[in-house]
Amino acid sequence: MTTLLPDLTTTPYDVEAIRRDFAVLSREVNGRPLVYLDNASSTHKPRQVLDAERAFVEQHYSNVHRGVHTLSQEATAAYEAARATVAAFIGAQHDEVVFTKNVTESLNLVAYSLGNPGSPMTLGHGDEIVVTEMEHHSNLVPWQMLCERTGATLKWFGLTDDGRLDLADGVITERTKVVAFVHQSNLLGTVNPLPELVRMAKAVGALTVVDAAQSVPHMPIDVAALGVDLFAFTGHKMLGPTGVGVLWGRNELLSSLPPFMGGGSMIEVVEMAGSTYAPAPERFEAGTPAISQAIGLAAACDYLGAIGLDRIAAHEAALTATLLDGLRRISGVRVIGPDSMESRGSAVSFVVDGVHPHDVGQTLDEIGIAVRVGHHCAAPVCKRYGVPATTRASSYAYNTEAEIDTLLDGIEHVKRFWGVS
Amino acid sequence: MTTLLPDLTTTPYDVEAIRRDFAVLSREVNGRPLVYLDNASSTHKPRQVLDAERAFVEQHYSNVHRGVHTLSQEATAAYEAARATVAAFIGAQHDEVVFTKNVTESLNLVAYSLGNPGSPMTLGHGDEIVVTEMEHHSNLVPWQMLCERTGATLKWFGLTDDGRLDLADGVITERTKVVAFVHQSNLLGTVNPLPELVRMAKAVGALTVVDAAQSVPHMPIDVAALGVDLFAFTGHKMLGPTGVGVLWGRNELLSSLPPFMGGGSMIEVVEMAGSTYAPAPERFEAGTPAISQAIGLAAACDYLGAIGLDRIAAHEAALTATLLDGLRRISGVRVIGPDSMESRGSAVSFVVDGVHPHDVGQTLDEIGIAVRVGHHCAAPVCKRYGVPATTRASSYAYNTEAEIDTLLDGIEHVKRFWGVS
Amino acid sequence: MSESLYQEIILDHYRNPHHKGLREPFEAEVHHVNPTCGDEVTVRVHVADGVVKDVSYDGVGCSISQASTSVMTDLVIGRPVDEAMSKADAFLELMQSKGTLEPDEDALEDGIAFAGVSRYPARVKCALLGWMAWKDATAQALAATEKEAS
Amino acid sequence: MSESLYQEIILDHYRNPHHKGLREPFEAEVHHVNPTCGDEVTVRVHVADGVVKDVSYDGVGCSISQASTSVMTDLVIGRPVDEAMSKADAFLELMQSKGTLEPDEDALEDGIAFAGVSRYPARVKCALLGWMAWKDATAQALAATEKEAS
Ligand SMILES: Cc1ncc(COP(=O)(O)O)c(C=O)c1O
Ligand SMILES: Cc1ncc(COP(=O)(O)O)c(C=O)c1O
Repeated sequence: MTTLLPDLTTTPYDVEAIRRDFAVLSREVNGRPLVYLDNASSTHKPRQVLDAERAFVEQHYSNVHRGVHTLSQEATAAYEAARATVAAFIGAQHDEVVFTKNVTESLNLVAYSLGNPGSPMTLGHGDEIVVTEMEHHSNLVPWQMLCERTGATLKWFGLTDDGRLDLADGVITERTKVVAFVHQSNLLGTVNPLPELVRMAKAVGALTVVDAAQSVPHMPIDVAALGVDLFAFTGHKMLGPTGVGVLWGRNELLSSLPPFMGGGSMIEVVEMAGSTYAPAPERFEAGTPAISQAIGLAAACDYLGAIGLDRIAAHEAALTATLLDGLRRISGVRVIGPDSMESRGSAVSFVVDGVHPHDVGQTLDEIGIAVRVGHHCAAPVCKRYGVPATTRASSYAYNTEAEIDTLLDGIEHVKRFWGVS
Repeated sequence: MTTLLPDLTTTPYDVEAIRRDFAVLSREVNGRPLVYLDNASSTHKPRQVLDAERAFVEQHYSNVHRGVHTLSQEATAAYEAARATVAAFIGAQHDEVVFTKNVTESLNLVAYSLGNPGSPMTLGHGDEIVVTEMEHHSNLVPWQMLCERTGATLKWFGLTDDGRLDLADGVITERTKVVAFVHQSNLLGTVNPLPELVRMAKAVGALTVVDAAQSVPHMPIDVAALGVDLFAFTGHKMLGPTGVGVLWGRNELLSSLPPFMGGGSMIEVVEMAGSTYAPAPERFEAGTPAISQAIGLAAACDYLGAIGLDRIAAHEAALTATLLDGLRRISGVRVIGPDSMESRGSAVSFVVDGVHPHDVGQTLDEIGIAVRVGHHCAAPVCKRYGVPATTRASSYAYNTEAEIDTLLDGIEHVKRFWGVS
Repeated sequence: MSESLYQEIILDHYRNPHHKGLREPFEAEVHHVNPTCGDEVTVRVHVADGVVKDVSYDGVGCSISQASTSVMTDLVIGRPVDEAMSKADAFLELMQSKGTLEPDEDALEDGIAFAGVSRYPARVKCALLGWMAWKDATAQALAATEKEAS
Repeated sequence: MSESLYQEIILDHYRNPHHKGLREPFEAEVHHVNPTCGDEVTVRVHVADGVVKDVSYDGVGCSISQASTSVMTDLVIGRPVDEAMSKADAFLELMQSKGTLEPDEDALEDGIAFAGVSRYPARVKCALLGWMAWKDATAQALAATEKEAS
C-alpha cells in the first residue's frame, strides 16, 4: 500500500500547523477532545477563509456588477478575482465558472436548463438519461424531476458487491442524451472510472455531467483535461463557506444553454413583453450572488493550493489505509464500499453487526468522535447493500493518525457498550 | 410633513452609536469620508452580524439535519433558531419560512413550482399572470419564463406619471391565476397599495406573490395580517450577509406546492424509480443550506429589532424628506417617482438635465459619495419615464442628515463640473 | 457518562422489549418508517369498549426507537383510549421540549428516561416513531369500530 | 482631482466630438446598445481600397462612451483597415488592463487619456461601445464589398 503514496518524509506534512488554523479543532465534546471525522458531509473553515471574508465585508463591501462608485468597483473586482482563483484551482478559464449556492443548485441548474425552451437538446418520450445507483440525491432527484417534466426515461448503472460501478452494456444507448455521475461517491468512497464513462457517453453523443462534490476537495483536478461537459462542486466541503457552489462548463456550451433562474444581472435587454439574456457565466447568476462567500471560497482554494492537493490526497490515503486496516481487524464490522485503497477516497462507510448506526454514532459522540450515520443522502446505495443506514468516517487535511486510532478504539468501545463483542 | 413622523426627540435616535457598528462607514473614498447612499442595492453589515457568524463557524459548525453528533446537533439547533428568529421578525410561524439564496431564488422557486407537475394550479393558454410595470427584473423575468414554458399570458399594471400604479380595470380578470407585485419599488421608492391589490386578486381567486425585498428592511411587517399568499425578501438588503434570502408562505400552502430543486434534505423516500418529498420548509431547501448566512441574517433581525423598525422608518422618512426638499430646490433636477412623502420609501431616483447618470455617479464618487446609477434592474421603468437610466440615492438606519446635505452639495458640484448650472 | 442519552431504563427496554411481536385480535395495523434512518415499525391495535386492550408490534431500528415503543406499550395497554392519548401527548410534549421540561414521572413512568433525547433533534423522531404509529393505528381502529357500529 | 477619470482630453472630446453626425457614403451601419446603462451608438463605415475612408456616428450616452467614440474616429479615419484594427486591439488591451498597462501614446494618441478607465470595470463597456460598433461595422463593410467583388 505504501508504494501508492509519495514520500511524505522528504516533504513533511505538518498537520499540527494546519490544525492550528481551525479554532473548532481544539474544542472538547462531552469532555473529550473533538475528533472530527465528518468531512464528507462538511468541512471546517480555517481562519484564513474567515479573515478574507471579514476583511472584504468590513472594507470593500457593496453589491457587484451594477455600480460605478468605488466600493462597487472594488467589490466587483474582488468577486471576479475570486472567480478567476476558483477557475485556476481546477485548471479552467475565468468565464467558465458559474457561482451557485451549492452543488445541488449547480445540478438542478443543468437539469432545468436542458428541459427549458431554447435547450440545445429536445427531451421527450424515448430519450434516456443515465445516472448511477451510487448518486447522491442531489444528482438523482433533479434528473427524476426532469424525466417527469419531459417524459424522458431514467436509467442507471448498478453496483457490484464490492462497491464499484457495474458498467454493463446496454445502459447507455443511442437514445441516451445525458450521462450524469458522481466522480467520487460520498457513501462508498469509490472513485469512478471517469475516462471510461466519458468515452461511453461521447460514443453516443451524450452530454456528461459530473458531480464532483467529493473529488475537487480531495484530489488535484485539471478539468480541461477530463473531457467532461459540465462539472459541479460545492464550497463547504473544501474549507469554504456555506452558501456557495460552482458549475463549470466551457463558455460556448454554457452560453448555448437557456437560462435557469430569471432576474437581475442575468439579462441583456428587458422589456415587459420579453427579455434577452447575458452570456455565461452571468446568464446563470440571477440576483445578488453570494459575494463574500465566493471570496471565502477563493481563499479556501488558496489555502488548499498552498498545502498542495497531491499532498492532501497522500495524507488522506495514509489515514484511510490505517482505518481500513483497523476495521478489518475488528470482528463484526463490515465495510460498505471498496475495501482496498484502489480508486477510493477517504469516506469509509461501515456497519457494526448488532448495533444500529444511530447507536454507533451516538455512542462515539459520547466520547467526542464525530462521524455521520444514516443514508448519507444516497438511500438507494443502502438499499442495494441491504442496510438501513451506515456509519461513515471521512478524514481530511487536518485529521491525524492518532484520531484514526481513537476512532478504532471507539468502535471497540461501542461493541462493548452494546454487548456485541 | 413633520406630522407624519413620530416624535424623535423623546426617544433620541442615536445614529452615531449605530454607525460605530459598521467598520466601513469610517472609511475614506477618494480622500473624502465615505457617504454610502446605495442601500437599496445592498446594505453594510454591523459587527454583531459578522461576530455571530464567526462565533458559530468557529465553535459549532457542521452540516445540519443529518447527524447525531454534537456539532451537528448544535448547528441544526442554531440554524432552526435562526429560522424562528427570522419568522418572528415578520410575525410568522417557524415552519412558514424557507431559506433561499436571495429573493431572486425565492421568486423563481414560486414560478417554477407553480408550473411543475403536481402544481395546485394548471397554467396554459388562456391563463393570465399579472405583474406591474415597476417590477425588479427578479419579479418579472421569472414570470416571463413561466409564461414561455406554459403558454400563459403575462399582463401588467402600468404606471402613472407621478410614479404610482395605475390600477386600471380589466388587467385582473377571471383568467388571472397569479398576481405578483413589488411591495416597495427599488427604483421609484413607491410603496404600493398592498391591501387593494390583495383584494383585487382574491376577488378572482388569484394567488398573490409579493416581492418584499425593499419593504422588509425598512418597515415593520406583520405578514400574517397582510392577507398575501407568498412573500419574499433578501438578507443583504437588511444588514445581513449575501447568500441568503427568504420565502414566506403558510405551511399548508407551501406544503401543497411541488418542489423546485431536487436533492438532499428535501426528500422523504428516495428510490431509483422515484421519490417522495418532505413537507415545507424542508421541501424547498435542497442541498446544504446557507447555514452560517441564515445565522447572520437572524443576527441582523435582532439588530434591527433592537433599534426598532418603526424608528428606522421614521429616521429614513426624515432623511428622505430633506433629500426631496433639497432636490426640489436644485434647478434641472427631476425626481423619477413620487415627489411627496406619501406612501414612499427612502429610494429616490433623479436625473440631472444634461449630465448622463454615469457621469453624475462617477463625479459624486470622486468626492466620496456612493449612489447607484443605471436602470436598477428595472429597465421597463426607465423606458416608461423616457430616461436611459437614473441616479438613485437610498438611505438607511445609519445615514445622517449631514450626509444628505453632502449629497445635495455634491449634485451642485456635478452641475458645475459638467457645465450645466 | 451520567449525561448519556442511554439511561439504564432505555437499555433495559431495548434489550428486553415488552409486548413485542404481532398478535391477534386487532382492528388496525399500520407500518411507519423514518426515512432518514430507515427505522421501521409495524403496530397493531386492539381496542374495545373505549379501552386499549392490546398493542403488539414488530420493527427494526435503533435503541431509542425500539425502547420507546416498548415503553409506549406499557403505558397504553389496559387504559381508556382517552387516558392513553393524553399520555401520548405528554410524551410528545416532552420530546419537543429541547431539554427544558421536567418530565412527569406519574404520567410517563419509564418514559421519563427519554427526557434527554429531547436535546437531540435527530433522535426525537426515533423516540416518536412507535408512538406516532400507535396514534395512527388507534385512530383507524376507532374509525373502523364506529363504522361497524353504525 | 489629478486621479480623476475625467482627464481634460476626455472632457474636450465629450464637449466637442470629432466627426459626429451620420454621413454618406457607407457600406455598413450598425447600432450598438449597452444594456446596463442605455448608452447607444449608430456607426457608419465607408471603406475603399483597404482604407477606412470615413466613419460617421450618432449616439447618446455618458461622457466616456461619447468621447471614446470621438477619439476612435480620429484614430481610424484615413488609415489602412489593418492598421486601424490593430489600434482597436491596442485600445481593447488597454481597457482590459485594470490599470496595469502603460499606454502607447504613439499608437493611441488621445486614446491614452482612457487608461484610468480600465480601473473601473463598469465604465470599460462605455469606453468600448463605439470601438466595438466600428469593428462590427467594418467587418460587415468588408464582407459586403468582397461579396460585390466576387
Ligand atoms: C425590489 C427588488 N426585488 C428584487 C431584488 C433582487 O434581490 P436579490 O438580488 O437579493 O435577489 C431587489 C434588489 O436587487 C429589489 O430591490
Ligand atoms: C457526492 C455529493 N453530491 C452532492 C452533494 C450535495 O452537496 P450540497 O449539499 O453542498 O449541495 C454532496 C454532499 O452533501 C455529495 O457528497
